Amino acid sequence: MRLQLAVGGRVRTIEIERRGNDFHLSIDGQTRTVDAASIGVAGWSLLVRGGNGSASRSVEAAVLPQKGSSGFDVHIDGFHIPVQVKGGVGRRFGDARSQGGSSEALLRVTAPMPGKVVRVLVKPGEEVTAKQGLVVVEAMKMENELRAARGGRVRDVLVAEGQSVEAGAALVVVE
Amino acid sequence: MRLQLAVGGRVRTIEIERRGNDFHLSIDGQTRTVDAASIGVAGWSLLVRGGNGSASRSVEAAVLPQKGSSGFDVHIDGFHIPVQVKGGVGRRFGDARSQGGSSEALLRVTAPMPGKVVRVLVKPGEEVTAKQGLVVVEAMKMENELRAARGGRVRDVLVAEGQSVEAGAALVVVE
Amino acid sequence: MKKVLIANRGEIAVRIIRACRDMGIKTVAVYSDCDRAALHVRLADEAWPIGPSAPRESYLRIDKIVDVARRAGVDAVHPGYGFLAENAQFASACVDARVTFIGPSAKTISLMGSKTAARETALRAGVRVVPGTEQPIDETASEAAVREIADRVGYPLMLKAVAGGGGKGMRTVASPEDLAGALRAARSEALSAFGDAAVYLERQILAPRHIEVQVVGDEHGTIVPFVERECTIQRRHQKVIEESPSPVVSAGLRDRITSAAVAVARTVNYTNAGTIEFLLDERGEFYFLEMNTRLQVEHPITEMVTGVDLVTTQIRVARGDKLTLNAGTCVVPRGHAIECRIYAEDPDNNFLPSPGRIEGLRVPHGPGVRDDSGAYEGEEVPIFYDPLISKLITWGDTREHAIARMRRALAEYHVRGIKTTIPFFQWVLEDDDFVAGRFDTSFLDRKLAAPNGRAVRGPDAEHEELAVIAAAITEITRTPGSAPTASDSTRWRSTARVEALR
Amino acid sequence: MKKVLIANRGEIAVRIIRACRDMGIKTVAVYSDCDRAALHVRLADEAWPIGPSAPRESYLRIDKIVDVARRAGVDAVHPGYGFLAENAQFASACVDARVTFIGPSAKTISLMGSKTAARETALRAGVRVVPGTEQPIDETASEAAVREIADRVGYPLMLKAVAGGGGKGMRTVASPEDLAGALRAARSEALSAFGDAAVYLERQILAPRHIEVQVVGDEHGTIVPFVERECTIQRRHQKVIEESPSPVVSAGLRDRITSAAVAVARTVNYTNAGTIEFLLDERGEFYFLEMNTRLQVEHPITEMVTGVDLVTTQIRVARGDKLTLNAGTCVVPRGHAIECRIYAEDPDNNFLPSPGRIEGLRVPHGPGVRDDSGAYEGEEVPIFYDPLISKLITWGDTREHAIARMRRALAEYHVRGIKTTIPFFQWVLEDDDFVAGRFDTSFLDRKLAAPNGRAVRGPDAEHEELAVIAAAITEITRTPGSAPTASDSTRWRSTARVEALR
Repeated sequence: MRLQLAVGGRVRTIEIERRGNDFHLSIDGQTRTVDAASIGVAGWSLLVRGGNGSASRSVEAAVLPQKGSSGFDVHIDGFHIPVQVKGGVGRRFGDARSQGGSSEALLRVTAPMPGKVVRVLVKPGEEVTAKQGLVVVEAMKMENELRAARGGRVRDVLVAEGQSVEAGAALVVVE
Repeated sequence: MRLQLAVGGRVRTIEIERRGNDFHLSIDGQTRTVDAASIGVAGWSLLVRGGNGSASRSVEAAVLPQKGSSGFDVHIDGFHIPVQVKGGVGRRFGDARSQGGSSEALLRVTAPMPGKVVRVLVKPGEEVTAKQGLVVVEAMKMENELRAARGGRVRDVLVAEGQSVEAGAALVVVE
Repeated sequence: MKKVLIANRGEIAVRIIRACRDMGIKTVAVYSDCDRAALHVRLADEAWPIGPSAPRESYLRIDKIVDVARRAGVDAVHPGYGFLAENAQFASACVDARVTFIGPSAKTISLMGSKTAARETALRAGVRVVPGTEQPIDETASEAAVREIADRVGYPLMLKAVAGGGGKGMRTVASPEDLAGALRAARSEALSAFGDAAVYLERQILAPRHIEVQVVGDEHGTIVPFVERECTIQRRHQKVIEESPSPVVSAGLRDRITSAAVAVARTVNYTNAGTIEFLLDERGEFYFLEMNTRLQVEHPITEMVTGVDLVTTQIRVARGDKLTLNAGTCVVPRGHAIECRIYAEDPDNNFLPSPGRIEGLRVPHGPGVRDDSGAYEGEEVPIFYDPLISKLITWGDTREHAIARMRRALAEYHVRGIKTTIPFFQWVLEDDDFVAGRFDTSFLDRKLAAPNGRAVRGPDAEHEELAVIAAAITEITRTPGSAPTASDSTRWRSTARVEALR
Repeated sequence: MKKVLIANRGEIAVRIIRACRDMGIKTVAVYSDCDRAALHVRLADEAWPIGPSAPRESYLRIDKIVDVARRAGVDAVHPGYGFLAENAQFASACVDARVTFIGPSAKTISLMGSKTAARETALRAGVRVVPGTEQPIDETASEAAVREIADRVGYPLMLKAVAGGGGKGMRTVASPEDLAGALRAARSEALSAFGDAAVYLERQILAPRHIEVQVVGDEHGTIVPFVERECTIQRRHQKVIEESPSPVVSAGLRDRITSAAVAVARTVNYTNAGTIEFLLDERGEFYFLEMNTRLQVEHPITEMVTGVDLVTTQIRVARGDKLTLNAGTCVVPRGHAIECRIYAEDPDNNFLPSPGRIEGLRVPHGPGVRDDSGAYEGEEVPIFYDPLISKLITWGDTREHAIARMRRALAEYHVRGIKTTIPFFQWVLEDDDFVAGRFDTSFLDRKLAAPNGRAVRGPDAEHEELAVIAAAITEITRTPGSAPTASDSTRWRSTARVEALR
């Protein structure tokens, strides 16, 4: 089977075939043999051969589906690494961690968690620079300043101070 | 709803009704109100009111279905307490822990785990007393002597020394 | 003392329940709506509901908690930390209900709860304080008036809430032009957090370390100090890594600073557990900062290097026992302990809270590892409270050994479903300056500001390749028509899940 | 030393991996077919298959393991305990492959592996041994010949396998008429367990306690002893509860017994970790029993009361480091530690093995608790190996405190799906004689024989009522038509599970 997966902004072409418990992979031409055992809900114990000699490297990974996307959030060695599946719907190809990506025309800043808006720091029409604070949301007893991922002009402010917001609610749009 | 459950060899009649998160129970006439929250696969966090005053006692229980039976194995406070559901099939009403119960005509001694028969200590026709060793099965590097739950006469010996047995395999029948 | 109510939640409630169990004391938990299935509810002997999830409607409701204490017939109440732990009214209400409050007297809580009164107490005890204002500046003081005071104290300075704690209502003011904004922010935060907008000013000590001394006093006049804790690793004035002993405190300095702590405690006839916080400057001079009149979050590191169980000690003192601790051995550390506060926060995204369901959890174990947690697999981490889900503590015979074990434990720690600060700690523990013990309270904020304020530690090409492999295997094993699982163990698992859903 | 192969499985393999991690050493696991998803495989840096599940085809295969050691390029092999840990051929094969064996020399293993040669060594060191035969009795010796020897040694006596260990091939002979049966049984068990039917006889010490002394020797002539371990609580000659220090060993006796242990170790120029076992009689006299030339199962209790990591110490000594331990402090216990060996056995059913899938697992945590385990939720406990799934260790400042914490930890420990010895330990820890420290090696077998040999601790009426309540709620919530779950948290859970099954 042929798959196209993107990680770290780069698309990788994978040929993958299953023989018993082993998976034979070719990743951009490099071959790997992987013995995969499923652990718990989303976990894998992987024994990876090929690459640096014949060593049988033991790796623990958890592969969680991303919400509203055909991609995965892969946990390895303390990292959360987003992997997009080519042809997946609902999410653009690229870095899933950004608030919307610096390449898009509009930057929508959304609430990452439910909470209460305690301060709105910008007004429509105002110019903002990258990392400038836009809105302060209180959740879990902490005030959290949401910042602009890139510079631009504030097009809309969609919330008011004192308002409660759900996770994912749009707060400010920067163009 | 009315249920008949047996525990410790005694049948209890239970009226149970659900109101929101609370369960109202009457057990042989005694009333209890229980707030039950499901934890994990088979676990419950129970807050039990009634009985000794209005205290809200916190109890953790796991309720696992018994294999081949409509009963449950309930874990509470380190104990494994078998509870039979009246009308359940595949298991007689009574103490599930016994090897067959002293009240039955035939006592079937079965292998509690897979292993190898290393010694057969009795012959058909032989009289045995309660707790006398019948067969020794090796498993997990240990020799395990299976004993008669009650006295009687050996009717059948169904295995030979050196034979491998699966869990549940009948080894000896005492009448 | 036969039965104790724990007026708290989360890991500290679980910690207190364990201490009670060790003493054969029955426990009564209280819980808000969202905490019905919380670990402290499950582990307690009794559990009583006290209202909606918002703290003001449950864990901060003195009336409800005292009512449960009465109805459940408890002998004492342990407040933990946070919530009502430093609330003098709560301590009084317990006493009025003839229930022992496990902590100091309401009078002491009230006195030391005022930062300015506490500074005065330290001065009376002959302990140096950070130069600053001795009087609270209330909300009616004009900006100009504050500016005048600030000029006297000198810049850089700290603006702090009089009723404050935990870094709330606190602002650094580097120069006069920052004063107005910082004053507004500090007053607003202080008002919303403590219901009191009063602030005070302190000179900012340059390159300070935060060193604190645990003390325990009994009702018979004995006050015992413990080896210091180093709590310099802070983010936005919140401690995130603590250790004991401090890598920079000599035996001589330890002697002086623990003696100063005892002097402050003695001035107020302190009973039960409390902590005196100091700032230590580059020349080895230390300044009284404040006193916390409760059990501290980071108390386990003291337990690990002294062998003393501070919570059982609190309970013993509260029931009137004489302290039998050997004052000498409590100030001599045995080995070294470190604590990382594992928060449900996303370190890659400005430490935003990350509440939600814990889909998978593997907790580290083995020699020298202790995990004080209120979390479990399947738990929903609520949005209403402090996002601390666990305190991971390691012990080693040296600081290097404790750090090595912490790295090992962090690598074993898996939390799936929510983001946590575990990768952040892995990053800090690899830092040369941290490992060398070279840091002051600005360490983390500087480190975090340094590269780009984003990912504190990034995956390398090999991690990305492994992620692609894991994703590819997951993708093809979930494709209809292909076998759904890669091993027998998965088939069992799936079967079990299907059965559980019947 | 950069890379170590662990020639073992289960909790001890995990324990050794953790020690390697703490030292920055890479780890190589080996595994049999049924252990593919075992915790030691998951935690190691590399993992290599070595064959079918039966030990003789995998973990006992010297050729396969040495082959992996070569191919993986390891510097050393740690054998753990059991399997090849006391196999001199394995130690030699490692040396031949230019791989360090983390343990004593093959010659020492071989010498002390013979129970009769070990007794001779002790006598040479000036240490008293249990009166008995100095020569092995091989399988050709007639029953009559053995009877003659037995008469000289005197009844009651012990029949023991020369190659023995772990209680296998061991029988008590109370009087002459029991000799024939016991001889047959011991020879047969010895042959099947060790491939050697030779036995020897020892006088049975009356009401003995099993006391052992850990020692570590380096390659520079230093041998350090540690505070004794009390391992008297045994079932069928297998240790089930160990503690350190012993409740009956005075400082004077400790001095004598640790000196005797060092004398034995010095006689064979012992290197690495080893344990000398003694019997202690009612008058305080002790007798050399045997020496175990490996890491002991119960080593964590020594670690808890001395702060020394024995596994990292083994690795340091194996790479040639000089011991830097303070010999004085290693024999002075700090507090008290207890270990319970949690087995997958059914204590209500004659301790029959209970392999199977662990459906649910909650491990205890908190102050003074350590769990050394190879188990995890979802794991299938295999039928091929020793059924030890975890060692639960608690520490307290006194024996009472350690016992209280063990009770608390056992109550928190939930293992669903298989039977374990947890309820058995809860029963023992409530026993007055145990709590008072009044016991000898026959303690458990007598206690277990006493009531009816069945349930060691039974549920009372209240437990049964709660069981009925839990079962009734489960029954009605799984009835079609009724809501399947009892609370919101369940609904989240079910939803999550359904999603996971997509």
